[in-house]
Amino acid sequence: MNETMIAWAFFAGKILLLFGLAFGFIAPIMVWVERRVCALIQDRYGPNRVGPLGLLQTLADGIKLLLKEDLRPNEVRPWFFILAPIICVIPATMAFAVIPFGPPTTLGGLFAEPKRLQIAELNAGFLYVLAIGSLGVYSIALAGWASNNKFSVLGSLRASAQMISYELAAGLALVSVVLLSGSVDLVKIVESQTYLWNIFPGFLAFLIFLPAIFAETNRTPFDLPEAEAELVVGYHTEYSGMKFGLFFLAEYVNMTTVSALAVLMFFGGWEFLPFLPWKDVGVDVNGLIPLFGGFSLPAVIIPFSWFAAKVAFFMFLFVWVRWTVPRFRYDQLMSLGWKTLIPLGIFNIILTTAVIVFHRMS
Amino acid sequence: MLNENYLLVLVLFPFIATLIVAFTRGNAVSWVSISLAAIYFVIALLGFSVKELHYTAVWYAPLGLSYGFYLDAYSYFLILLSAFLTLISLYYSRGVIHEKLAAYHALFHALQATVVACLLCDDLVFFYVFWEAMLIPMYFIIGIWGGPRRIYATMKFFLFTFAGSLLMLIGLIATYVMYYKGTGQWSSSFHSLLEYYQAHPLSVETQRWIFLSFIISFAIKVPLFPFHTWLPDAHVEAPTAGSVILAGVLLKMGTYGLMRFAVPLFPEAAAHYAMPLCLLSVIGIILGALVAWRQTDIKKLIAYSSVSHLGFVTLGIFMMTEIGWNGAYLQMINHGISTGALFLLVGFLYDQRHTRDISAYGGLAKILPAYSVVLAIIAFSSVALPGTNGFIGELLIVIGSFQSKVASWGWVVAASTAAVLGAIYMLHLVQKICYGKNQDPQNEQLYDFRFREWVIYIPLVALVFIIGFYPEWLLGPVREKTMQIFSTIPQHLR
Amino acid sequence: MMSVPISYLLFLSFGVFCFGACGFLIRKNALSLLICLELMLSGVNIAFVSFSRLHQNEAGNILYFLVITVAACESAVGLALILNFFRIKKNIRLEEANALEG
Amino acid sequence: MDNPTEILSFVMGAAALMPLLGACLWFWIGKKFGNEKVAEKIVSVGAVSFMAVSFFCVLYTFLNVEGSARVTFFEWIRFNSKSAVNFAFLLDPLSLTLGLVVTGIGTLIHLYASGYMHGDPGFGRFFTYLNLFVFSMLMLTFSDSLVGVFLGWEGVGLCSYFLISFWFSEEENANAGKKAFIVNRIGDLGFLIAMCALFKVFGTLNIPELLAAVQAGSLTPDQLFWIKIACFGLVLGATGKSAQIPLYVWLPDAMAGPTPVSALIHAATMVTAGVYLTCRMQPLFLLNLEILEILAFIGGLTAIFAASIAIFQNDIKKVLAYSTISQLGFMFLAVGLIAPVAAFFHLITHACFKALLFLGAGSVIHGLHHEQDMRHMGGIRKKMPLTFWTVTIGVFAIAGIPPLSGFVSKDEILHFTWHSHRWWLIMFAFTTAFLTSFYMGRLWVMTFFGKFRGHHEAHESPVSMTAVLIVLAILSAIAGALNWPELWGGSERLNEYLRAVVSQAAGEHTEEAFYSSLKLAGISSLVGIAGLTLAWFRYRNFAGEEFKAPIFRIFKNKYYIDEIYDFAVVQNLKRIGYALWKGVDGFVIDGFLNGCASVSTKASLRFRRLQTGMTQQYALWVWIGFLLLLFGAWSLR
Amino acid sequence: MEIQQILFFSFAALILLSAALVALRPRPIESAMWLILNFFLTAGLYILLGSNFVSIIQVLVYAGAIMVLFVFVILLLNLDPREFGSEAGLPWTSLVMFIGFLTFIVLSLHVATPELMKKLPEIKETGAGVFGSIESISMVLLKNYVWGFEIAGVILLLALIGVGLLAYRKPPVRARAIHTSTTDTMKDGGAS
Repeated sequence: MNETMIAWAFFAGKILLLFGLAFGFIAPIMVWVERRVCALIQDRYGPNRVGPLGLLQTLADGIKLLLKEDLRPNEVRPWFFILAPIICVIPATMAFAVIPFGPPTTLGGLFAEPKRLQIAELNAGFLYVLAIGSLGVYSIALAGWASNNKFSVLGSLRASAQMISYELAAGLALVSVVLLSGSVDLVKIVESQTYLWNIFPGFLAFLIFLPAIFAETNRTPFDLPEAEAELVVGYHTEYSGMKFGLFFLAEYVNMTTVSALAVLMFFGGWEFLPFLPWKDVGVDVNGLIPLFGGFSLPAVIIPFSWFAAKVAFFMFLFVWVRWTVPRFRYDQLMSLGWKTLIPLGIFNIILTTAVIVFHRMS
Repeated sequence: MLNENYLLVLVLFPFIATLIVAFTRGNAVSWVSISLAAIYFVIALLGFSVKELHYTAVWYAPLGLSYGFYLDAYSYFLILLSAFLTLISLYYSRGVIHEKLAAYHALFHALQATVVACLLCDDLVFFYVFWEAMLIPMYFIIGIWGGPRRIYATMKFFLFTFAGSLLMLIGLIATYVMYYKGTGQWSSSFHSLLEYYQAHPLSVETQRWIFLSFIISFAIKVPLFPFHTWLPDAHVEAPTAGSVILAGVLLKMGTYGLMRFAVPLFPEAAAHYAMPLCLLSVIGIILGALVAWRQTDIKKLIAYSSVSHLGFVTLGIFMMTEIGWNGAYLQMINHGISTGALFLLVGFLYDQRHTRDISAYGGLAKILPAYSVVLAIIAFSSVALPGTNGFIGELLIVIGSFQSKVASWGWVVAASTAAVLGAIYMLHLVQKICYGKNQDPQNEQLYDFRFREWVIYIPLVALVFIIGFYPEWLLGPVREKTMQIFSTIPQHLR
Repeated sequence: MMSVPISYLLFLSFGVFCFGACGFLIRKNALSLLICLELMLSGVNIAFVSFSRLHQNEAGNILYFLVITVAACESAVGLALILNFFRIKKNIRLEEANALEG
Repeated sequence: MDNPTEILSFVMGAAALMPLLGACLWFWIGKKFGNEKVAEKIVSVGAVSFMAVSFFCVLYTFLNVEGSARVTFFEWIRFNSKSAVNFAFLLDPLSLTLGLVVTGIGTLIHLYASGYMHGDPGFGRFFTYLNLFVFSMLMLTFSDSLVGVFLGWEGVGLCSYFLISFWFSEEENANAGKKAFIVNRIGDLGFLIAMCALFKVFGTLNIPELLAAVQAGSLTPDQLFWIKIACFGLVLGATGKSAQIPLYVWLPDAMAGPTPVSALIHAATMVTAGVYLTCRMQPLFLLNLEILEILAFIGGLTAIFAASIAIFQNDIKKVLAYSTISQLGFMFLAVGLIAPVAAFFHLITHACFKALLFLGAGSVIHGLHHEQDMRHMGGIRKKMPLTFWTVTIGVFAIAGIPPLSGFVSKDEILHFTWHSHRWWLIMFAFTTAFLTSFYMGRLWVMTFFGKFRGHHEAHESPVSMTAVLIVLAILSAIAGALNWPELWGGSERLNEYLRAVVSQAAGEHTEEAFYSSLKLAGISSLVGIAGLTLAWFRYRNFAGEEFKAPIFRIFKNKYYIDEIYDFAVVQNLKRIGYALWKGVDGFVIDGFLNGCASVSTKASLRFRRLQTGMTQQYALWVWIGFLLLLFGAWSLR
Repeated sequence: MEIQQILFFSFAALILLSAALVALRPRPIESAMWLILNFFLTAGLYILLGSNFVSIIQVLVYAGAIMVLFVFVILLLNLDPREFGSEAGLPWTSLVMFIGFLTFIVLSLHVATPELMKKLPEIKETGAGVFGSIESISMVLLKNYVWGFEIAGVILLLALIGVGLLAYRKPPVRARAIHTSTTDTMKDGGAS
């Protein structure tokens, strides 16, 4: 097993781990969590029959979706109707490729240099995420348009407008974080937060970023594209079966991505606590962990778990908000985006720049 | 003694006057405008003792552009003439023009401003700018207060002169660039160009092309045959005061350009083209006179007489003799006075009868004796009777041209026939208007000169005789200037 | 890293550009026109980036940024115009945009 | 004013300015007071006294100037640093003599006119013009430069114009004035050219310098050529002003003016300006003998030509007008034969008797209430005795009856003609002499003898007119004494006096010459008497009949010269003018322009089809152009 | 053949193919889709060329912003074939294609010279970082080309204002709108 093979194996491992988690674990678990939390908030049981605590309910649903007939209404635009759910998953998955989920590591000496724990070792990950994130809109737009259903079209129109708008806000918010960290490399951003998480100097940015990611993922309170009461369910009204399943899947993957991004950008990624990094606790994230002497895996697992926990919190936040905050009206949504968040973002950039320049000078 | 700031006053005053007049409203317009014109005339008179003034301020140094103004005899007397005629035409217009009064007066001041700036500027770029700018006020004056065919006339006027100016622009640019090629630095100052081109004349071939581009523009402005057909139309349609300024000042810009720019810069080319240009001048002289004779429209008659007279001026210039140049310059002034006065006299009749048809009048010497006397004096000044201003100019031109090496003396003889032809059409005019029996009862209602008219015509008539009997006050400075210019022209070309 | 001659890249650039230009003339609706315009700009961008690589300086890349700035503006304004056109004519057929017919 | 030059300049300035001042004054007074009696009085007294002052000034100068003198007033035109023209007077025998004639005759005619113009609404205006004329004439006479002469030369033309068309309400009068001015202008053109040529040669236009330069000699052939041109020009000028062939046509028409005008301007003074000029510039002509030859021929031809026309004129003033032309021809004949003194002598005598004749005719016209046609006159010698007797002296003088002035001066010219041995000139001269006495006799007889054929009763003229007639008659009678030939015991004072400035072959003082001259005198007086006698018998009982033969119709219609000029020159010029206007300006130039305009209009109508409004087609054109550029760039590589 | 060459040729082929489809597909939405694909492929090509940052921007701006705008407008208008116009005729199409082909040939003639046939050099470190990286580009952009950068900003601002003005419609007065709509319905109702 030479170095190249180890590298390939490591690469494959990363892919497997992440995508396995994303599709095989997070998405089903999240569906379950969502339903359960919903039930909890609404003071009812939720799914609790299939498997322990109803955990297998999602699996059963998945099987059902896969086995259902592939319905295709007469009036739809055929190619795009099929294409839309497919390209819905692609960007979601692609964005995932640059999310680092742990500190660079030599895997206990397997490698001469520390390897990064992200699938594509891209040094402009932040931009990449933004770039790919902006593509999600296509699938929604196409889906609505291809369905040839006025609710769907309206839904997709709302979706595209909303996503473009809030993408700007999110981008502006993140620019200030980039300014603070001095890099667009996600790993370096995390490393720059060793002692001071970006949430403290960049609190304003976070305030902008948080609603923006809700809107980007079309989650309540910004789920106008699929507002059941107004548009039936918007762009995927005509979809059923696994095509619907893909949309469903992509939504949770996207949620995961943006949650991970929030953690990476603002909450120190895999770092332990604000002002208290692993290093100070005694964990050397780049090498052996003295606690377990010689065994290298926990050096990966401990920060990863910590990171996963943070992401999980954000996922829970999504769910929590969904069932507690009412939906915005569409014009409120737009004016919040264009008249509040974007100017605020610009102001934030100027402020941050000024502070940084001032700091450098003094 | 006046210093170079006097030039700034001279240039800027009419612009300011334009603005003041443009924003004046109501009954005050006329008086404000006329008093401004009078003040300007006085300012212009102040410069009489000035021999030469030069003002320069940097505009854009890398390209050698400057706010350069230069006053000498050549520009001074034309400025004086312009100020004088503007004053008189504005005074005349009082009570004649009623609509859009402020605009009317402002346009005349603007015209004055552009003309003066064009005369004074020492910078080719400025020269071109103001050369073009001159068209604009005149365009509006004819186009708004003109006669029934004014649109045709303004279009013709504008297209003719504009086409010429564009050609001149090419020439100006060539002059400018050649200087750069020769010296390695940019300059658009006429003086530095002149000095350079005198020291290092361009090849004759190049000179010719540049000269041609100049000459067409100037010839159209003058207007030289065969570019003259815009003139009768423009004159006929223009309001009286517009005609006065057009004939009295604007046409002079062409000949002034010849004397100031075209010939001194490119003497070789001027000598090369002098012969055909003289021929055109002679044709213009004779054609203008003969055609004038056959006109029934009084204004058209005078317009064609302008063609004839300005033919003399160009003849004097292109014959390339000092005496001829002095005569040509004097003739420019004379033409301004005489033709301006003639247009005013026609206007006097037109304002009362609203017709310019020569046959509508007759026997006015009985009804309007004072008018007839003034008309006769001006007419005889126009036909160059000795003792009037016209004679001095024409004599100098003819005597100068006769000595020229440029063209045969036979041409001078041919040109001099205009003395006869001029008498024919002018006496025709005087006879048809003043002599004979009055056929039209409407003419009985005409009023003769009142105070207003005397104010206008006494200075004009006085000038006719002052120049006729004592031209030295004008000729003296001009002669010195001409001598200065001729000292720069190679001996073999004179 | 890349071992093809610059001319191949330029051929590619020309090809994209010419397809864009052809599309620009063939299509009869304003939207497709704008789309083809983007294609042409993209073709130009390929050339810029290729030359940037050839000369190993960033000028080409920077020109790429300027080009996309223009492209973004152009598409935004163009689309706004199309919207207005649609509001007036209720279609986007270029045949109907012939008010300048001589 | 101790300096004699200063005194002279003051005196001569006064001489010239008095009429000019008068001109302004009379105009103002005439305007101010209308035609009131008082205005007329002021004007008439003023005008005559101003003229008298002027005359005495000239006389003073005449008596006080030895040889010649120059007075300069101020610089007029400066040509260049070397040469300028001044307002300056050249006082020499020639100019002073003419000056005396002008002011002297002028004074008399002013006096006459004050009676003649009595009651005319334009009384003030008339004297304005008349005084202006005298001013111009004095400028012409005394100016020491050709430009100054030209000022006078044109000035008299101008006044002539105003005076001919004095009664402007008649279209004819206005036309006659215009014709006079324009024809004169043709002559002036010659003058102008002469000035140019002389300036080219000598660089100055001051007469003394010019003549000095000519007399200094050593001229190159080129210069001689220019002098020849100048001489041609001067001859043309002289023919215009002095009404010689081919430019004489204006003079007969000029009779449209009031009669005093005809007397002063068109008989005594202005028309002699040509003679004066040629005499003044004689050194130039002496370099060009062939031009003198031509001048002599023109003079002779004009003399006989005009005389032949005069025979058939019925208008009394027309007869006198043609007579004037004819007599001027005599003078030019003399000048051409290098006898300027003779010419000048004839000029003076002619001024006297022709003025007399005109004024006499004016008296007749005045007496007959503006009747000018001789066919409506006759037998008025009883009614107007003074007029009759004075006119008779005039007629006899012009007819060459010895010893009246006309005989002496004409005989001198005939003498020179005879000795020139040119048979055609001799023939012209003697025939003219005969014709002159014939038509003058005709005039005399038709007017004063026979039956009265008019409409109005004749009356004698006022004293102011007849007195002038008497003075002039005396002058006409005795003026011959001025230059009575030495051969016949005279002193030839004029000859002596003028010799200083003009050259003339001196007469021989031999026996042979005496008999030869006596023979000539006999022949000439015989010719004169024969003419008068013939006229007496032919017209004694005139009742309206005329020569009927067709050949005479040509004479009667003045050889159709006016018609030929009109047809050949005026109409053609009109046509050319019209053609230039409509053809060159309207058709060629404006046609070209409008053609350009319409071609571009039409072309743009074609080209606008290229503007389909389809953007993509435009784009295709752009593209194709781009492609061609690319291809061009490649193929040029 | 190296792997990069293989990648390049396959990318090039796909780029050309998608470009052709952009030009040839009749419906705007299809063109847009193919164009998006084309941009992605081009982004890939840029990565091959070493311009990573450019590649990301290509996706972010072109695919992510500009094309979204297009798709958005296509959706907004929701055109049927009648509204987006008939197809050009065969003569016109073939003429245009022919000229396009000629242009390609002539352009290619221009670059088909030996000195342009040399292979691209290897990527070097520039002063500020690896060629094509964000550091390297931004150092040059914000130092040497800062004016171009600023002007680009101004152009964007102008476009922003311009589009705002173009797209702005006076909002109808609400009450009035309701009123008219009710009358319309009433009319419709009356008519039916």
